[in-house]
Amino acid sequence: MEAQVLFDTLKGKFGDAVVELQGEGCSPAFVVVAPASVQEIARFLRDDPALSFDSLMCLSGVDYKEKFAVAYHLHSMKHRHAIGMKAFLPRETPSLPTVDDVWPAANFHEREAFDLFGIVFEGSKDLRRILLPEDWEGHPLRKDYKYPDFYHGIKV
Amino acid sequence: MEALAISLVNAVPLLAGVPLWTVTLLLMVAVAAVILVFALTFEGVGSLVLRKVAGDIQARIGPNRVGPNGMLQFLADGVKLVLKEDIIPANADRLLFKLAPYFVFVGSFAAFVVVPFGVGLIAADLNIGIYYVMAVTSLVVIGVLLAGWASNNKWALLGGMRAAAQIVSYEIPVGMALIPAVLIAGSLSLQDIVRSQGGLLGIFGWNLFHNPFTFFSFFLYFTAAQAETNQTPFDLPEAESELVSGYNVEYSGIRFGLFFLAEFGDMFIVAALATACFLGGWNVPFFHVGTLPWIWGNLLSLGVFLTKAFAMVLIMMWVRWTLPRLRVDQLMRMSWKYLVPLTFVNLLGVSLWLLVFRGKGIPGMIASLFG
Amino acid sequence: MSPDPAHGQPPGPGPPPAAPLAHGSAPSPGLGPEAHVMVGNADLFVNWSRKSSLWYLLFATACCGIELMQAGASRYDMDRFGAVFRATPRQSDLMLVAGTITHKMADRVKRLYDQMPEPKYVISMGSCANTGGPFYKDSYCVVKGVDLLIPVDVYIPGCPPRPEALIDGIMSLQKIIMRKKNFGAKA
Amino acid sequence: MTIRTDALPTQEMTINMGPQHPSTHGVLRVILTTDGEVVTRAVPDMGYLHRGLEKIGERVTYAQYMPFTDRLDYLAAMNCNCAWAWTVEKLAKIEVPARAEYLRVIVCELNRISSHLIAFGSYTADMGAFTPFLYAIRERERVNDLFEMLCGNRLTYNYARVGGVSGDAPPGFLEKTKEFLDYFEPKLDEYNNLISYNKIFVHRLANVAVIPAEEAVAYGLTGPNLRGSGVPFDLRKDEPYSVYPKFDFKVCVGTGERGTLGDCFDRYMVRINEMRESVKIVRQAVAQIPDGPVRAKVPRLFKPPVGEAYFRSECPRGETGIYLISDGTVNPLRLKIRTGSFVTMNIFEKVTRGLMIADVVAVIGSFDIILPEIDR
Repeated sequence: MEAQVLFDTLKGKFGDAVVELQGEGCSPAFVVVAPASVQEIARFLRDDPALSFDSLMCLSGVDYKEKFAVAYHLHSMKHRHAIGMKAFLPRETPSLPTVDDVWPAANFHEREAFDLFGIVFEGSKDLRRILLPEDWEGHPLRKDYKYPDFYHGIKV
Repeated sequence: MEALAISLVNAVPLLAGVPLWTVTLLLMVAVAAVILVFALTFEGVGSLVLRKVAGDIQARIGPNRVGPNGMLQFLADGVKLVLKEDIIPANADRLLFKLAPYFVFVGSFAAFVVVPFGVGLIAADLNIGIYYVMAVTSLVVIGVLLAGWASNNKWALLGGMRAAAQIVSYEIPVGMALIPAVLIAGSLSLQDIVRSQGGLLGIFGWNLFHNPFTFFSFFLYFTAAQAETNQTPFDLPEAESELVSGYNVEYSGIRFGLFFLAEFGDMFIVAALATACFLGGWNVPFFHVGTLPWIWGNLLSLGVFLTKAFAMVLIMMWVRWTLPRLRVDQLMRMSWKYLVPLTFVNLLGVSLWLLVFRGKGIPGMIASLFG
Repeated sequence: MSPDPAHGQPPGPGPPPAAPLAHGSAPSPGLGPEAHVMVGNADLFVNWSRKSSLWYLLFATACCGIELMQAGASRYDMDRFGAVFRATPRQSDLMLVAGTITHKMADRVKRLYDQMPEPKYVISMGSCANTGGPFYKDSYCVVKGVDLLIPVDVYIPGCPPRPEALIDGIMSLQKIIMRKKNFGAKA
Repeated sequence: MTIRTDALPTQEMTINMGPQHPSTHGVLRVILTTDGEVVTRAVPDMGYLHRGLEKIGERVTYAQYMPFTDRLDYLAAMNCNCAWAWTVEKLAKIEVPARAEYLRVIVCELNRISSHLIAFGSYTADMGAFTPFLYAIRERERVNDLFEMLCGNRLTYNYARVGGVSGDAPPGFLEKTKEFLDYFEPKLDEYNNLISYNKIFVHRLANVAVIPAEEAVAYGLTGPNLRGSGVPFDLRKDEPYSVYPKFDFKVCVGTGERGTLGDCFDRYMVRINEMRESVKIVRQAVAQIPDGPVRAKVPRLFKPPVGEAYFRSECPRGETGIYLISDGTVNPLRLKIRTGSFVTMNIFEKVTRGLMIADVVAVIGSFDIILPEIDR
């Protein structure tokens, strides 16, 4: 399915929650959505028979310096098409609803984004640090992250 | 032992003044020392052979730098283990932790006493030989269980529990599979059992070929014994890839060394029992070693016995390096659902055979056909 | 597993590595002039047994672990030297730190080292264990060398070192062991 | 598995498996809650090898990142090298000479063989048969020799470049490769005889940790783990990249031949069969490889246009997807690597519930995880 067609379908269904289509220079193209409605749009993308994006390839947190984003890469095993979905978040309180009950695969990716970016996924069934120790300070993949000097008395 | 002491006193006039019990005691200690030395040497050499065989099977070379062609590898390992720091974990049960390796080692070493190495080479020809072996090797399970419990380590505990369940389960088929030999010889003494397989039938005098049931019995015994010694398809108590190292995970230095030695001791005991009960023991085919002078007869029979036993050990090693490991429920199922019933059926078969054919085996009957 | 108090104090967080370098001028592993002949021979014997039976802890964290495995396998076969792997630190003499050590892993490394019985040796295999390797500059969570945590006897450079290099490292450790004095005057 | 509560009161115990454990394939830690030998919950704890590869990616240039991809999956470094090169080429729309693509395919497939060999070998070692592991390493050494001939290293190759490969194949390389294939292909039957269809081995794997196809898709499993559940999805066929469309090969899927579809045995068997397919691909690639340059002209300090690209390629442990955002400078703005092992660990807790401790080891082995892919 063409990205433009898909964008129009979503736009017709969700209205203002679907912001824009980011096609230039992006492969696959991204449908930018409002963070609050990520979950319903995700559910629609999965359940609509014409779309049936049944697998979440990747979920990444991104730090665009002025704002955060969460990028979802979706793929449909049935129709063999792919699309990106992106939600921009403010730097101060980056939080959006979880999609781990839509795609169970999202859980680890969300934990990773939480760990490395501090993005909170509301309603997640298990949102803990995944890679770094529990008592690690800060979120290393943020652009303003300062490397600590010591961790447990060992120089970093 | 006392008879030997009396003959010794009679032979050496110098000992006439010494009380008989002293001579007997000293003789006992001497024999024990000889067996200990033999057992330790065997276990050391066994570990080296194991590594060499493993190397061969695994397309490697195996130890070859320590001493000529790696011959001193076991010496180096042993000395190093003795000199290692002896760690007892802080929360371990100190007494039991220390005790466990001795149980295991004694259990495997004490069985050497009744092994019939040659026509006259047996430390104590107990009239309950097989029974005694089964009894003392059961000490091993207590030691393993103690080790697992006392280490205060969950992997060790799991290993110990597995070992207890496994060894207790497989004790039954092992015992049942050995009874045919006892029935044929009409004695529990291992020396009697070996003698019953002599005669002029050659290898067809062996219990292995006595009748179809004994033939089957041998394989049942071998399978069950492989499990009882924790060899690979059944090495669950020390499953390296599951339980790290099983019951001995917290043991270091010589305490671990004792476990290690006992493992090879057990292997030899199992092989020796198989040899004695099914493979004709020290009997030389078509030849009566008893007619030779004492020293030559014994040397020859010792050689024959050790050859057979080592061949069995090698087969065990071969199996060990070839097969994957069972899961614990499969292991239990194998024992209780297959081996135990089969050994009982087999025992019944042997008993009926002996009853119907008045104790004669197939080779014996064929031989009598031809006069 | 609890850390073992019998072992003495665990090495502190500070860097205690006064590790001898493997390569360099090695005095012959013979007797010193003042050594008693008996003691000297005992030393030789004990050291020989220790160097000939270096059971290493299977402690593979990253890339070097694969080379470590290959060094133990058919073509290189470290078993020739009497070096076999043990899964538990209690039965190991040699800790082959093969791979990157992260801060999350750091206290595990220390604990494993503490759990090993004396005499124990450490070989730091590969750049990551030596210095942090390629992650030295830009990574936030890699320990810059395992010698910040535990004393190291031999460093093997390489990313990862070839099995030949690893065997050379083990032989260097054997030379170090042969120089040790166990009896008589402390050397 | 039901647990009786009316009988003797028992207590669950918590066992810590790893990070230093012989069969966690590295420094994975699993917190097991068990009722005797039965696992009631197995929670993976990762990050013991988290080296911050994504952060490093933002601090180095595109060319400098190539060696780090070696360390992303050290068992399949070639595949990761090429995945990175393909991603950057997709972002910057660079044309790669045909010979370079063929060389990449050859090394990728050879590396798939050597990676699956480790998977096969270490799996049998986990199951208690140590010998096949050494046979697998013996074969792997030969692949290492080939790579050493090609780029001088045994494990971390750094062979691909943005716009090609670092150097042409040395004379004799292609012949040696053919020699290896002739030597290796019969070995697979030998392994099947030795261990694959061994009764104990089959009993240990069949019907253990069954993952149905829908679940595998929903959890995002990829690669052999997905195909083990019977889903014929292979990026080399379904989203063809490089010169893969030119080759004739089969997508191996689990068939449930010894148990239920999607059990450990199927995942294991998919890997064995894939080695055979890789041999086929390499044979064709060696036969078809054209002459020509092996590297396109790419400036040393290369700045791709502003843009975002997600490229996924079929690595031995599932798809490696690289999400690369360029802001037009010499460093990427963001680099996210989605790896097969990381995603696979998500389903671990679900499939291990109610299994035995020995099965947990079997599950870890059947997923063929590797820790740097999980932790990055």
